[in-house]
Formats: sequence, structure tokens, C-alpha cells
Amino acid sequence: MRTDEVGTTGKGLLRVEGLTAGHGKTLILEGVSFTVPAGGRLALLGRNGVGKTTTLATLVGQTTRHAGTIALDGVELGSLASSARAAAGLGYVPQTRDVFKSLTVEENLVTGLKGRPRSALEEAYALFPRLGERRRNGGGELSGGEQQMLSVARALLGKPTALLLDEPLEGLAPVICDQLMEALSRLDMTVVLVEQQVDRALDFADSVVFLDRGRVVHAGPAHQAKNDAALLERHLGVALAA
Amino acid sequence: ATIKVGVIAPFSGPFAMVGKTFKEAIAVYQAEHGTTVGADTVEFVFKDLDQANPAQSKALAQELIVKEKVGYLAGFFFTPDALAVAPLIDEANIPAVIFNAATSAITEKSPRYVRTSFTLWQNTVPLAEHMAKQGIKKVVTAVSDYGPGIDGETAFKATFEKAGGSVVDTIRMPLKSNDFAPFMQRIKDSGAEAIYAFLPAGPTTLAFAKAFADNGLKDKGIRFFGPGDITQEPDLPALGDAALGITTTFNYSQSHDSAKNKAFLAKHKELFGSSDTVTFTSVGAYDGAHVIYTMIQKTGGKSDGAKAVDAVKGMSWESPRGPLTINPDSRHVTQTIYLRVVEKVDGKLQNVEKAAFADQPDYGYKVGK
Amino acid sequence: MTASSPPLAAPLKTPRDLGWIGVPVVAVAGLAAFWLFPSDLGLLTRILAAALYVLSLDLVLGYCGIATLGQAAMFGTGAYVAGIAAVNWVADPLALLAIGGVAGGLIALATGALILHARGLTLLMLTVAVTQIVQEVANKARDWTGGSDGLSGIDPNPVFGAFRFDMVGRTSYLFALAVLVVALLVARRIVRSPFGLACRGVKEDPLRVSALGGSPKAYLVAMYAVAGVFAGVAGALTAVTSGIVGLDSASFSWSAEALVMLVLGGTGRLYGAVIGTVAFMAVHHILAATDPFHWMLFIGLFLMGVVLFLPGGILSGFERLAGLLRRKGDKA
Amino acid sequence: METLFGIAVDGVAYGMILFIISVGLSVTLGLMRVVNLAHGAFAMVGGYVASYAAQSLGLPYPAALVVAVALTVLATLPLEKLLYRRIYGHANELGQVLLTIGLTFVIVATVNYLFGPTLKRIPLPDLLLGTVSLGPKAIPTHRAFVIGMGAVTLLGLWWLLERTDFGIRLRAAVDDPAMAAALGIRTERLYMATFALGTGLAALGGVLGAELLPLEPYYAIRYIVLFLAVVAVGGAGSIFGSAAAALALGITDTAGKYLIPNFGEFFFYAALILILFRWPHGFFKGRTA
Amino acid sequence: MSALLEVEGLSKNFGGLQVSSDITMSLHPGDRCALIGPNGAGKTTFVNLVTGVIPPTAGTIRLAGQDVTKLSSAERVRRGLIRSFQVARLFKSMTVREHLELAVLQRDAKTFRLFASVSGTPGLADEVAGLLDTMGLGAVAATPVGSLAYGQQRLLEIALALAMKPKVLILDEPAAGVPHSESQRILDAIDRLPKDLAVLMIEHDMDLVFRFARTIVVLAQGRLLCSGTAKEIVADPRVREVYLGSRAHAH
Ligand SMILES: Nc1ncnc2c1ncn2[C@@H]1O[C@H](COP(=O)(O)OP(=O)(O)OP(=O)(O)O)[C@@H](O)[C@H]1O
Ligand SMILES: Nc1ncnc2c1ncn2[C@@H]1O[C@H](COP(=O)(O)OP(=O)(O)OP(=O)(O)O)[C@@H](O)[C@H]1O
Ligand SMILES: [Mg+2]
Ligand SMILES: [Mg+2]
Repeated sequence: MRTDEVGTTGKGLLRVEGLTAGHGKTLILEGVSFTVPAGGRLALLGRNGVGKTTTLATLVGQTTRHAGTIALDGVELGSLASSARAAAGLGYVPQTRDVFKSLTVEENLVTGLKGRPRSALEEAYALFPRLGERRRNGGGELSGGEQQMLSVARALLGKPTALLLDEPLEGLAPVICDQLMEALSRLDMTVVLVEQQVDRALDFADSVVFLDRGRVVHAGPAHQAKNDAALLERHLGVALAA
Repeated sequence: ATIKVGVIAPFSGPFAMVGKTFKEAIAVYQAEHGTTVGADTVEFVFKDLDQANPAQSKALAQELIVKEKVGYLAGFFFTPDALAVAPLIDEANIPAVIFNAATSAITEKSPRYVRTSFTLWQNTVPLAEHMAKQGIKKVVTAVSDYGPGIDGETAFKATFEKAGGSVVDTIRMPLKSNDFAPFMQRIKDSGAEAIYAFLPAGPTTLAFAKAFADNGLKDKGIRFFGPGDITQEPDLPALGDAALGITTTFNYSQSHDSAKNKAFLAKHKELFGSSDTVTFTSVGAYDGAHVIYTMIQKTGGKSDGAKAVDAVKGMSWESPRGPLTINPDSRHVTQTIYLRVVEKVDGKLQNVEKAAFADQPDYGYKVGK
Repeated sequence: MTASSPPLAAPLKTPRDLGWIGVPVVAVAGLAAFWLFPSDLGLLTRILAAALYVLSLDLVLGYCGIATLGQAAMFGTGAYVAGIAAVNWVADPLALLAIGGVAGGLIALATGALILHARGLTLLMLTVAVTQIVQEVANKARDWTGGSDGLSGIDPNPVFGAFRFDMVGRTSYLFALAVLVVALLVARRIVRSPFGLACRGVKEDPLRVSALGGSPKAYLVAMYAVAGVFAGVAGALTAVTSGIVGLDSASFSWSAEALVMLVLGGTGRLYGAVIGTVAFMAVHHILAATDPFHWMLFIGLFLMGVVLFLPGGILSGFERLAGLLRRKGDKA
Repeated sequence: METLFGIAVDGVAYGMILFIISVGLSVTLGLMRVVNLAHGAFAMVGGYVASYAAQSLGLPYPAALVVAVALTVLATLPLEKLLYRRIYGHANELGQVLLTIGLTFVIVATVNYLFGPTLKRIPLPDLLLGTVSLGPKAIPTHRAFVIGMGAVTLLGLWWLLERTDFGIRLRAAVDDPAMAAALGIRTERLYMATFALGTGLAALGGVLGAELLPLEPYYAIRYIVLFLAVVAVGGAGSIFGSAAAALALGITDTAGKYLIPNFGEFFFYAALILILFRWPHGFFKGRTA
Repeated sequence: MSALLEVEGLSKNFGGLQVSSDITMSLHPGDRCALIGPNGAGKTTFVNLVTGVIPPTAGTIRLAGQDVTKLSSAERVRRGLIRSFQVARLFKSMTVREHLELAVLQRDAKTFRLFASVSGTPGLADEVAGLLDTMGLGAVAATPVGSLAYGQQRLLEIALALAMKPKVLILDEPAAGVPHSESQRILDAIDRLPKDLAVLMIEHDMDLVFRFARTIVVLAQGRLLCSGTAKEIVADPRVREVYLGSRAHAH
């Protein structure tokens, strides 16, 4: 893959090879491979139900891995417990947000600190002022979008070396989307982004992988894909609003 | 031939001790009198019924009669379990010898019941009379709210008031009570000089006696009377000094001073290493075994319930607890009831006999509820 | 996977019950037991009645997700009302079952309407409280129920005026078996009805059900009442076949035992109730007979073993076995 | 008036004992969402250890208390690893019920075998014997002591669970274990620690409560309803809730027994129903999301 | 024509926080209205109020002329006020088909039939089949919903709403997590609905909003900011400022 040649200085080199995984016995992914260089940004795209979420979930260790390797900066994560992977530098924003409903906003953020001082919480409130206003509210009381913000902020607080985002823009107002993508692009960490807003995703990413039925069906640079209407049509069934 | 006797009793669960004492007492009896009567060998078959459960009791009796082909039923710790078999023993014409279940009404329910234990009336009447004689005027009754407790209350009230005393308050305590402080408060407020208390032996009695001491009723000079079950020997160590001074009437105490009892205890110790667990249920079973042996002998081994029961009506004999007679109509043992006080006898808490009331019948027979 | 197949594996749907074979299997097994253990009919009869009782719990727990420790309230009510009726007025066994069922259903309806707004532990506690109160009423109403001495003297007429309840217990057993089989058929019908479907919806997410325009509580109360009828019949059946009713029939521990037996067999499958009951009571009986002093140790280990090695209950074990065999079959 | 005062004092005393005995369950059931019916068994184990330590080894009461708690925790930690770990999680409540009942049976049988069915006691130091008088009303010194211990436990737990990162992480891990793990929280260790806390508290309660709930093998089963009642009324997982509930139930029970002893049972359970009707989630809405 | 849904002076506070303040609006037969606004503006709350999930602090709600403010949510559903959930809320262990069967049976008030059989209910199977292919869920009909991809669950959400034959249909972010290719299905399905019913959609995906809505209502901090046609809204500087942001012109 071309992405291999991109400078792999700094931390966050994520290499996934021959990943075959699923839920229990039911296989979802078959031999998924891709590599994201340190600080690289990969967009992981595909239709409904092709295995995007399963891929990310497998990286963080929430599914059953039948074969394949997951290496972050050369450290093999595949056999580690979910918590150990997080410790090794993985950050995860699940599609279903998964905020802790019984904890307050502030407590939710604390769970993401990974040992950093509480003062660090201000970073989150700076990124999403809305959360600051709600810090005493129960996580379950938040609006859909607010939960999304909370989930993202919580992941960022841990200063992961590689961040996995599953449709982070879902349910966010366009302005907020702008702000979030803007904030993300300022981060220097490896990012794997699953997103339905293909145009935004491709603007953000430098390389892209298309999944179909649990397999990688195309991998390449993002800018190329963005202008290849046929490709998008084939793998997503959409042409971007020009 | 082999004649089987089916014993239904708790061998597991909270009341496992009872089954154990039954079993041991029977073993002692057989050790003394052999396992044969005339040409027949007597074999005891034990069935576990861990708690009051009449339906199960009946099923077990059925199994014993139909499958084990027993000629006699025996045991029965709880009243309902004894009552449950009435239709069976009538239809199968089999005698049922009750080692414990103490509600008077039972023997009225079938002519084939014979009982070798005691009833609450039997223990309570002499106690109430004694208390009256002591010049006690005002008493509170505190009993667990179930059959035996209520029997006790009724018996006491009737007798004590007839003897000129007055029962200032009758408290029926839920069986599941843990904290007895409020009852103690109530007893205090009632201004009674003494209480008549009955609870099933075990944790509740312990908690009750503790509360009695802890809440200063003892110090206030209120006296504690009751049927002997509440100070049965196995519980005394746990009761500790809280039990000192509790005055009870009962048909048996380990410390009963008689040759028969000494022999009985000795044999028990010989067989089982210790006789600490010997208590009223032991003699209930021991004498029950005697009755059954007599029945077998008198009927020459032919199983005929009606005959067997008739054969023992009116029979008298000397038991470790004293002289016994089976009253022909109530088919319940007439026996001596002893007045005991809990005292420390060389470091060990004991029910020490102070007086004896001879030939006490079941005053509760045909009294009805 | 071929390109045409949708990107998902075979549905992981568990069978809701053993299908139509279940009922005949129970009937046949029941008759077999009748021939095999002719002198244990007393115990076997109790097992059948208990199975019906546990089945009633499965309707609530397995199909509505209401965990209750109060099933004995309905069982006890059914038993006592039928018993009292038998002692005072009615003698026909079938009529007595009907009376018990109605009584159980009514008490369930009344208490259910009162407590079923609650969930989880709260509901568990409420059901316990109801049971305790029912038991206490039975204890207090000595003149009617005999209190702790038990309600004895129940002596019903022969079934259909022809088969009298003999000492060996043949009539009792066959009578109980017939009742259980009928009950299974009815229960099976109910859980596969639209009503059953709605109840499963409530089990999963009550709020979603009300968003579909249904009232979750109405379903719960209804099913609770239906289960009450089953439990009441079971109680009456016990009263009729054993001729006596004790306070234990409305006790907390009897409720707890129902739960244990059901979970042991497997919830939400009807037959799990039967299997669990047979397994538990048989094991209990055998252990208690062989080693009364320590049966508790072994039954404890037995329960733990099932949870650890057969999660989902004994029935799920069978299902997995069947699954393996089937796969073997496919290979061959 | 004096009567009311008497009822209040006895009620509070009883309530605090209930709290001490039940709070451990509030931790395992309320916070970890494990329907741990073996709570009574653990409490009993604690009691027996203390009884043995005091009577056979002649240790002084405080020492016996510490030994009991420590040994119980040590003895039960393997259980967490071998048994409980497999049944954590919402989906499995019924499995939890069955397993913990089984465990209880095993413990009962074992204790019965080792110590016999007779009642055991934990002799009190002279300090705790006798009574202390509060105005017109006197209560056993031992109860006053328990009240004190209860208050300490209450505050300690509240601080631990609400004010420390440990508390936050724990609640997160209970709320959504998978997500918590994905955030780097080591759920297993957290659960183990909390389980230890729960059993430790159970043991403490078993020892301190022994005067009221005497030790015998069936202790483990006899009182479980009582414990559940306290937790339910308090609102699962809320420590203050449990305390409030314990007091409320204690006072209710006392009042019922004092005023209408012959219907005490009705009174208690009727009150329970009313309370739970008014507060379906317990006094302090439990942490059930 | 008279309004199907009328909301008047609707307000809601959570503790001190005013989440909806004095909202007044109405939907008429045939309306295709989009409700947009920043996160936390109070859109979902508004839906919850209208559908009776939570009680309002003040205000009245009328459905086809009748005041339903006091009615339970279930009662409102029975009167044709149907909503779909922002975060899919489904019965995890039940299959897709069972979901639709339940919805239809519930709609026809047949769910208290204890002794009937589901499969035997006349007309049910066909109707369910119809719904399945409207949403392209045929392939997963027998799959327990717990093992559906999120997007597929969203489609089922819509299918359920349709199954209930609504008079007023409220869709809370129906396309969230559904890619554009699929979201077209949703629009098609909505287009096929009887013309005389009113649809209110909450959505952050602007193409979808513009493709769907004839009128757009903007909510901000619990108040109605403005309403109008797509053009007017896009043109409104306040809307750009609080909501659309820079990318709006892309459309
Ligand atoms: N718990 C589960 N058990 C079994 N199969 C599952 C489970 N969860 C998802 N699947 C299946 O795995 C496949 C991939 O699901 P996944 O959520 O990864 O898709 P996705 O690409 O994220 O789709 P979407 O864009 O809708 O989120 C789907 O076909 C889904 O049905
Ligand atoms: N139960 C509650 N308690 C307290 N605050 C609440 C509660 N429910 C909602 N809120 C607050 O009300 C505000 C509006 O919530 P709502 O869900 O209506 O927003 P929304 O417009 O749907 O936002 P989104 O587009 O992100 O879904 C949010 O700030 C939320 O924090
Ligand atoms: Mg996904
Ligand atoms: Mg919303």
C-alpha cells in the first residue's frame, strides 16, 4: 500500500493484517488488512452492515478474533485484554456512543483521564462548551448530540496514540461537525474514521479503505477516491453532492 | 419375619437435631432390648422431612406403607405432619406412634394415634397452678404465634385465672421475629410480676432470653416461666447466663435423678460418645420404641393397627423420665411433670428439678380450640 | 461467503420450546414412570403438581421477564380455597381445581394490579411481601385454615365419580398427569398467541411497547393473572391429591424453590419448568433418602454445576446436544 | 410520649443493626448488580470465625472482629475468581440467583458439618455488656456500639463511592463493562476489590449483629429476605438509601410489634408494600440506569 | 383544512433548566415539515412532550382537534400519533418479522387474544412482507435484531412507524447512521405514505432535510427561532450562525 511509504516517524503506527473476526461463531470480517502510519488518517467506508463497526470493535477487543494481527507501534495487541489495549494507546468512540448513563458528565470524562489530573477536564469543556454547561447532568439525560460530544471528548482526554472513531458526526449539527472535524484535524495522532458523511471523511483522511461484506475491496489515497465518482458509486452507491 | 417401622422426622435442615435424637434413642432402646420381638425382627426405616410440610409427610408415609410395607409409622416432630397421615393410617389400619408433635387435638383425628411425648396443656397447667400458689398475681403471656404457642397461651390463661391470678396482657409474637426489644418494653409497661413465654427452641428463644436480660427485665425482678422446651439442654450453653433463673415445667430433664435415666444416659454415652444432646425428643422416641415393641409383642407380629393400639391402652411402665401410663381414651401418656430452674451445676448450666407433679394427663384432650 | 449472500451469518434464534413433540413426550414419559415406579406414586404426584406450579412461574418470568418470589401466594391461595371448599361444600375434584384456579387468578389479578408498576429488586420484594401476608392470613384464620396445624380432612369424591383416590396413589398420579398435560397444551397456545408475542415485547422493553400503543402493565397484569390461574390449579391439585394443606404452601421458601427449579430447567421454554422440577425434586429425594445429613451440600454443588456448565439450564444443554448431533448429521 | 421515645430509640437501634448487616449486600447487589444471595452465608462465616476466635482461641473481641473480617475476605476472594466472575452482568441475574443459592447451600452444609447445628455465641467484652440510658430509656450498650460502627461505615462508604476515582471507575464498569474496558479501566481488578469490600462488610455485619441474629447454620438462609428488604427499600446501590431504609424498617417493625404485637407481621409487610408503592425505586433512586 | 396537530405555548423545565419554552406550532394534513436546530436545542424533548413520554410544564397539545395533553403516550399512539426513536429502541432478541407482527397486531388491537395464533392471523403475513421489502429488510427478516448492523436497525425503526398507519408521523433523526444510499429508501417510503398525513422530521443531515421538507422549523435553546422554506432558512443568517455553519452553501 502506498500509505506504507509515508514517513513512519512518531508514535501511532497501526498495522492490521489478515483480521478475521466476528461475534461468537458468526464470522463478520475475513482477512481485513490495512496500515496507518504514525499520525496518518484512514477513512474506513462502506455500506450498511459491511463490518466497519466490527472492524473497530475488533481492534479494541470487543469481538471474537479468529485470526490476524493488530500491531500498534510494533506492539501486538491482538491477544491483549481490552483495557490493556487502551493502556497501549488505543482510543475508541463507539457508534452507539456508550456514555455511562448513571454517571454525570464530569464523571464520564474522569473515566477517560487515564491517570491525568482532573484539571485536564478543561480541555474537553474548551472543545465542547456545551458539555461544560451540563457537567452536573446525568449522562443519560444528555441529548443525542451531547452524548456524541461527550463520547468524543472522553476518548480525546486519554491522549491516545491511535484514535478509532465510529461515525462521530452522527447526530451533530453541521456547525458542530465543522468544529469537530476542525479540532480533529489539529490533533496529531493516528486516526481511523468510519463516517457516513463521505465528503467530510475524505476531506479529512489521507488514505481510504472500502469494506464490503467483511472484506477490503479497495484501498488508496483519499483525494483520489474523492474524485473517482465511479469508485464511490460502486462501493457506497452514492455520488457526492458536487 | 421382619417388621418395619417407618420413622418420619427432620434429619436435615434447621431441625436435624431432632431426627438425630430420635435415631439415637431408638438405637439405645434396641441396644438394650435387642432387635427381635418373639420371632420377628424389628427394623426402623427413617424418612427425612426437613420442615413442616404435611403434603410431603403424606407422600413419605405413602411410600413407607406401599413401598417399604411398614407395619408401623412413628416420629412426627410437627403437628401438621402428624395430622397429614390420619387418612392413611385409617385406610391401611396402621398405628402411628407420635414421638413429639404436641398439639392436643391430634389424637382425636384418628383412633390409631398413640403419643409418647407431651402436650403444652400437660406442661402448662401444673406450671400455672404453681405460679398461682407462689402468690404471683399479674402475668403477661408471650408466645410465638402458631399452634403450640396458642395452645400454651390458652392453657395458661384458663388455669391461671381459675386459680385467681390475672393475665394482664397476651402477646403473640410473629414466628419470624428477630428483635424482641419492643415486646420487652410492652412487658415492662404492663407492670406484670412474671411472664409465661413459649417459643420454638432455637435462635428465637435465644434472642428472646437475651432481650429479656439485656433490656433489664431480669434486674427489674420480673420472673421468667415457661414450658421446658425453651431451655432444652442443647441450647443452654448458647443461652449462657441469660438463662439463669428461668423456671420451667417439663416431662424430662437430662439431670433427672433416677436409675433408669442414669442407665439410659450411660448407654447413650457408650454408643455415641456423649450424652449432651439427650433431650425431651430422645425420651419421646425411646418410650415410643417401647410402645411399638409392646404392640408387636401383644399382636404376635400380625400387623393390625386397631388391635395393636387396643393392646397398649392403659399400659404403664417406668421410663427414664419417670412412671408413664397410656390413657385409654386420649391414647396420650399420663406422666410426671417436673418443675425446674436453670442453675449452674459445677460450671455447667442445668435444668435442676425443684418439684414434681405426678400423674398429669393431657388436659387439652377434647377441650377443642 | 458468496457475493450474493447478505453480509450476515445465520440467525442465532433459540427455539422457544421443543415444538409439538414436547407434550406427547411428557405424557409418554409420565405413563412410563407410572409403570416403572408403581410404589413411588405419592412422590411422583407431588412432582407433577410442582411442575405445573413451576410452569406457572415460567409464564411470568420466562415470557414477561418478571422475576418474582411470590408465586407461592397464588399456589397457597389456590390450595387453601380449594381445601376450604372441599372441607365445607364441594367434593368434586374437577370443581375443586376450577375453584383453586379462579382463586389463584383473582389474587394474582388483585396483587398484580397493585405491585406490577415496579421492576427488578423492588418487584421481587413486593412479591415476597404479598406472599408473607397471604401466609400470615392463613396462619391467623385458624378457624378456617387450621393455622399452623394445617388444613386437614380434605376428602374429595372419585374423579368422574368413578376413580376414587386410593392409598397407593394411582388415581392421584394419573389425574395429576392429565392436568399437567392439558396445562402444557394451554400454556403453549398462550405463549404463541399474539398476547404471548406482546408479552415478550414487554419483557424486552416496556417503553417501546407503549410507543407501539400498548400498555405494558396491562400485559403484565394479564399474564400474571393467567399464571395465577395455573398456580392456583397446581395448589388445588396438591390439596386434592394429598388431602391436606399446610402453611408451607404459601411460604417464601416454596416461592424460592419454584425459581430455583425453573432456572435449573431453563426459562422461557415451558418444558424447562417440567425438566427442572423433575431434576430438582428427584435429586433432592434421592439425596435426602441416602444421606439426609449432607444432601444440602450435594444439591448445592449440583445447582452451581448447572450454572457453570449448562448456562441457560438443563434444557439448553439438551438443545446444544441436539444441535451437535444435527451438525454431525449435516456433515454425514 | 415516653412510649414514642422508647419506640424511636429501639427502632433506631434495631435499624442500625439492620444497616450494618445489609450494607454489604447493597454493595454487591446494588453496585455490582450481582444478586448475591450468599450474602447471609458470608455474614455467617464471619460470625463463626469470630465465635471460634473468641471462644476457642480466646482472642479479645476487637481482635476476633478483625480476624473474622480478614479471614472471610480471604476465604471468599477465590470464589470471586472461580465463580462470580463468570456470572457478572445484567443478562445473567437468574444464573446469579441459582449459583449463589447453591453456594449458600454448600456453605450451610459445611458449617453444619464443622460446627454442628447448635447455636454459637460471640462473648462480648464487659465494656459492651449492660445498658446505657438515654433519658427515660435504656438500651443495651452493645447496640449503642453498633450504632456508632454503623455511622462510621456509612460515611466511609459514601466517601469511597462518591468522592474517589475508584468509585467513579467502579460505577462506570458496572454501567457498561465493555466501554469501561475500552477506556483502559481494569474491570476485573475493580470487581475483585469491590467484591472483597462487600464480603468484608458482610462479615462485619455478621459479627456485630450476632447478638440479634444468633449464629447457627441456617442463619445464611433465614434472614436473606430481611437483607433484600433493606436494599430494595433503600434503592439498590445507594448507601444512604440503605441506611434510611434500615432505620425506616427498624422503626416500623418496632412500632408494629409494640403497638399491635399480634399483627406485627402484617404491619411490617403492609408498610413495606406501601413504602415501595410510594418509592418504586427505593428512597434514593438506585443506580439502575 | 383543520390542523392534525396543534401545539400551543408548550414549555418544559428540567430542574432549573428550561429546555422548551413557549413553543407554538401546528401540522396540517399533507405537511412535510423538518425540525432542525443545534444539539441540545430541545428537539427530542419537543417530540417527547408531543408524544407524551414526558409531561409538559405548561402548554396544550391537540390531536385532530382533541386535547390530548393529559393522555398517556400509548393512548396518543392509538389515536395515530406515531414517532420513531433517535437511538434505535428495539427488542433485541426478537426477530425483525416479530417486530412488525407485533406492531400490526397492536395497531389492530388484537394483542389480547390469548388463544389465537400469530401465524393464523388473517392478512398479517402479507402486510408484514410488504413492510419488509419497503425497507429492504427481507433478507434479515428472521434475524434477531440484536445482531443487526446499526443502520439496519434504523430502517426497522422506520418500518415499525409505518406499520402503525400513522396520522401524524414524527421521525427523530431517521437517517442517523444510515448512509445516503439507504436514506433514499426512507424518503421513498415516506413518499409512498398516504398524502393526507402529516410528517415531522428531525434531522441533522441537510441534504436529506432539503430533499424531504417543504417547510423547515428551526429550534434554538428551546425556542422557535424561525420557520420557512428551505431557501428562506438557508438564507437566514441567524440559522447559519447557530446551526448550518460554513458548509451550508455546499447545497
Ligand atoms: N452482535 C452481533 N451478532 C451477530 N452478528 C452481528 C452482531 N452485530 C452485528 N452483526 C452483523 O455483522 C455485520 C456487520 O455489522 P457492523 O455493525 O460492523 O456493520 P457496519 O459496517 O458498522 O454497518 P453500519 O454502517 O450500519 O454501522 C452486520 O451484517 C450485522 O448484521
Ligand atoms: N431528563 C433530563 N434532565 C435534565 N436535562 C435534560 C433531560 N433531558 C434533556 N435534557 C437537556 O435538555 C436539552 C435538550 O435535549 P434534547 O434531547 O431535546 O436536545 P435535541 O434538540 O434533541 O439535541 P440533539 O440534536 O443533540 O438530539 C439538552 O441540553 C439536555 O441536556
Ligand atoms: Mg457501524
Ligand atoms: Mg435529539
